[in-house]
Amino acid sequence: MKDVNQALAAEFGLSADEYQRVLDIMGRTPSFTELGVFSVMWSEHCSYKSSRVWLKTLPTKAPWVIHGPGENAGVVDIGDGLAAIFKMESHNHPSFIEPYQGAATGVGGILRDVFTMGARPIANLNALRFGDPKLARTKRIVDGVVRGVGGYGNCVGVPTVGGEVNFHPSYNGNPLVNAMTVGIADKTKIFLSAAAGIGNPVVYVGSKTGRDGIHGATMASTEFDADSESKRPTVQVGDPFVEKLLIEACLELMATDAIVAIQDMGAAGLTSSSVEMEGKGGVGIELVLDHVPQREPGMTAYEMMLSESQERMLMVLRPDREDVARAIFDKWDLDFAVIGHITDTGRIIVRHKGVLEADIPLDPLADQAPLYHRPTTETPAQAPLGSVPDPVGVMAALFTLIGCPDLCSRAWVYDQYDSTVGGQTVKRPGGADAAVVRIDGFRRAVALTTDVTPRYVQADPEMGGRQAVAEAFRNISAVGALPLAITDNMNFGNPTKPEIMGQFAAAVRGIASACLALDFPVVSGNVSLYNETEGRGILPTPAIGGLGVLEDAAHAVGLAASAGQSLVLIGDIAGHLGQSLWLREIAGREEGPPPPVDLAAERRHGDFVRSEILAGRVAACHDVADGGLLVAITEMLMGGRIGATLAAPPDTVPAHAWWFGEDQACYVLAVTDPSATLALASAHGVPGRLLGQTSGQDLKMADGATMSVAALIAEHERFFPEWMD
Amino acid sequence: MKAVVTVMLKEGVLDPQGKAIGHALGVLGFTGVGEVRVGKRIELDLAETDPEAARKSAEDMGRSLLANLVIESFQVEIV
Amino acid sequence: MKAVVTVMLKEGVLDPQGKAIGHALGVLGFTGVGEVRVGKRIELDLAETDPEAARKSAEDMGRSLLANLVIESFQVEIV
Amino acid sequence: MKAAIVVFPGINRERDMAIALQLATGHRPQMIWHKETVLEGIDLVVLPGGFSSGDYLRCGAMAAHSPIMPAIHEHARRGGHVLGVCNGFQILTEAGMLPGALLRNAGLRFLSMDCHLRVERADTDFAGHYQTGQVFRAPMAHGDGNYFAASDTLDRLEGEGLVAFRYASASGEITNAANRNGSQRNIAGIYSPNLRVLGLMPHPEDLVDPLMGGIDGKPLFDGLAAALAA
Ligand SMILES: Nc1ncnc2c1ncn2[C@@H]1O[C@H](COP(=O)(O)OP(=O)(O)O)[C@@H](O)[C@H]1O
Ligand SMILES: [Mg+2]
Repeated sequence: MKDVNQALAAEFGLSADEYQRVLDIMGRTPSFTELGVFSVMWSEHCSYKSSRVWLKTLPTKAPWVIHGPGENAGVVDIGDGLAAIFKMESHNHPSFIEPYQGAATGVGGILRDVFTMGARPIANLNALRFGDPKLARTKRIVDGVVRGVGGYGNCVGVPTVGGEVNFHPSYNGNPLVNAMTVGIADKTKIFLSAAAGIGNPVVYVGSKTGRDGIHGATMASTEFDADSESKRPTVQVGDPFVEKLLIEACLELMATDAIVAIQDMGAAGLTSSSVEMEGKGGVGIELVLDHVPQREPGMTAYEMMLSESQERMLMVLRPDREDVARAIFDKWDLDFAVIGHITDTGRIIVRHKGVLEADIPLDPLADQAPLYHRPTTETPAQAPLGSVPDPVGVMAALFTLIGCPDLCSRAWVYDQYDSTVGGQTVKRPGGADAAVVRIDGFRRAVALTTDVTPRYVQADPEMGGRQAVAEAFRNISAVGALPLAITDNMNFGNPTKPEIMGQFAAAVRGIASACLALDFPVVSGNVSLYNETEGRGILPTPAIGGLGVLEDAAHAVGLAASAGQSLVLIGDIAGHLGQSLWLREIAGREEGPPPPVDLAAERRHGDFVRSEILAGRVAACHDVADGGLLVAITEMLMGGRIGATLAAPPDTVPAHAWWFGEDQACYVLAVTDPSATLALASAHGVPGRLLGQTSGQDLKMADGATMSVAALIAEHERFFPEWMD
Repeated sequence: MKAVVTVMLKEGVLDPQGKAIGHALGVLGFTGVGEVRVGKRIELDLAETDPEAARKSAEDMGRSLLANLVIESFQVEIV
Repeated sequence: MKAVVTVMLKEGVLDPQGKAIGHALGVLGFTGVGEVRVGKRIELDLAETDPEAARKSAEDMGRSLLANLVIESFQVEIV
Repeated sequence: MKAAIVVFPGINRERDMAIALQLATGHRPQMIWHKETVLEGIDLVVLPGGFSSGDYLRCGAMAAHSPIMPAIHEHARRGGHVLGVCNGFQILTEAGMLPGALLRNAGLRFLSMDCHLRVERADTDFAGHYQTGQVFRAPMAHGDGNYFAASDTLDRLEGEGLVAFRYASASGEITNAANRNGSQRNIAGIYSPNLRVLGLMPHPEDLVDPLMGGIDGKPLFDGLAAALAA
């Protein structure tokens, strides 16, 4: 084994300063295993050393928040004695190296974060971002990632009900795979990770430990370069079958009183799970690695402490309940081993084959973890766009937009995901702005969405951050649900570059302001930095996962319009074309400031739309987002396979700007009594306007331009199957 | 000419399928079954008549498509 | 003792995976690839030390679990 | 009707099935762990959907050897009713209780979407609340639903009227487009010769509540409850 010195520390990803700090804490040269423990605990992935100062500024409280950030997942009270437990997490780097397994184990990891708290997972979502579709590599990654998400989620029997797919060349060498899981628990039976009870057994359950993913946490904390090929042996393979058994076994055990504390083994495996449990509980731990179930012979202490083998959990049990627990894990054919006990020493002590492999004080490992106030530079404001002429006409632009990779149908993707297992999926993918999943045995349902528009964040990180939260709020409101809380997944480039850190800080400011204004706190999240390839960063991508609640699932509306309805706009269209998809796809420019977000208007309009839906006066609803108003309308028409006749835009806005501007805080409602809706809107100080009527087979514009909805559907559905199959 | 490409998971990579099969064989009453590993056998009919050229071509196929070299390795046999 | 059980789809059973691989090889520019068949290779570590007993046992495993004789056939090799 | 759902490790639609059966019968079906060996006082045994043993090796191959299986064979031999849906259908074929096999979907991708099924005969205990020729909708969610059997077996199934459902267009045509997984002769479900064992790939149990998009699957359970009442 190599000598421990500064050079080795550097190989492990510790800076000279950080290594000095290790020496100070230990008062001696650390052992190889100890150095491994420090390096993973102080990696960006585990310590949040670059992002912590900013994350602290996010609003995390509300009367309905039961547990905010800091636990394995966020917990909110959704009524009827139920808690929703949810979080989103990235698996970007592993998905680039091995798309199938990277995505699959990403889903597995986030599921464990949720069921470790006592929740039965009821829904998965996935926010995916890929490079230029023209590259063969992109195709291979899309294929692998989608198969991986489905392969894992379908097998564990948790419906995958929503997500996003976008393309941009900035993700060419660094796709983003962000997976979100939502679970439901009795709100009085939430399981936490703080260990307690001197002498209590520390129990390992699940799969055996192999040499998988050693140093995965540090890999997630470095940029890719030409050498990353050589880092490949760290790929972890998921076993969703074992995960399914683990879910059932853990939930069965959680129905007893055996568990004192429980924590999944995620990044940095046994190290981070044991350090976090004992650290939070203010106790110590002694581990004897000889008892760890091992898949391969000859594993060292270092390997076992750092392995990222999947489908494993660590628990502290009441000593008199060990047999109850063992019987349950035996029933499910899962490994169960007592590998240590809780001590009062405040230290983590690791023994293997009679050798003391590690002896580290826990407090300084946490308290003295590096924390960086990295320099930031503000993103310069974009020059105003000015007026842009319409080169092709409205109908031709619509046809192009509706078929482009960023706006075309995602059915090819979600048709590979089981979205109905559980029998509670009220709104499936493609059917509504947010997925709606009922709680088994209740009328109540949750509404779920993931959102961010990276090109807005790139142009103006603060506005873009704000917009991401506002869009999540809108998507939840658009099905009639009350937005309760969000989880975030901050995907950015290299934090040591001031312009990247500036994007991060500004995006957090934007998210925070929106959370406050919309009463939509952050309850969990994840940060993924160093998303760069050969020095080029990705578009800053703070993905927002939103959760809302409906008291009665029957109130939920979808986005498909039907015959004989009036289409009503709620909100103001100013015709904002900066950073719009129209500008990119039709005018070939990626310029201008993103659309401004007026948080007070978001709140007012969202509250109004929701109250109209709950009053039963709305048949269908869709928010205006990517592609603008006409794209939103067209999606409603394609969903219902119905035509419409639309009124002319107002004279004050050029037609293409009116139809394709990406103005915020706007919704399209399909109603049967438009005058009632418009009168109520005006009484509430909410702008409204009649857009047209549904009927027939064609979309008809006021100037006579006509296109059959069937032709639009065909174009909308063309891209993915043609590209992939 | 027929080429057989055998693709197996690399040493140390978890083989969930093999594990489950091993377990099921135990349930069926087969004793003394240790590790089980599952791989693929891909039989290719090749127009090529020169064995060395056929081998080279099958090896190219293995590298570029048949095996995922991140987690798998492969062998070629000409029969 | 190690047994290798090779399981292939029977003649006449459509092999969509083999077909897809054949197609993909064509797209990649490999010419002269005729039929492609994909099967499984299952490697078993057996405690048994007698080759004949090991073969018999692996054949039992093939019949009772490893192959579905409605659609597949299998072969055992002791190595 | 006393119904029991067999819980194999890795199956995941047992709760969906329980909801559908409870709706039809008014009481919760019994859940039976796969390591049990007796089935007593049960009218209908259900093998639900999911990924028993992870679908490793072949879908349903390992579950077909579970300790409970001899009791299920015996139940069927005595003329008891058995319903296998999706993974349950695969288990029934692997166990030799229904002929043929379910191969990988022709397109090699998992298929999750609604399909339409044409009822091939309504004079059975399972399909009594449908009409022959009726088309109903059901979600499907499988990677291996491509029904295969030797042609003489297929001829026999057809000749004896043992084809239960076929993939069809919304208007009832038996087309290739409607047959997304590539099944031979569009077969989505088949009966045993005594019409008491049914295996099918799609999930009628996931379409029994208007809130989830319709109740097309409900007649199957209502029909069973009526036929097996008392
Ligand atoms: N990766 C994915 N997994 C599952 N569903 C997805 C995924 N990507 C998109 N969807 C679904 O496809 C539909 C359209 O997606 P999108 O255009 O991003 O919707 P919106 O603009 O309303 O946010 C939504 O229902 C969304 O949940
Ligand atoms: Mg939307």
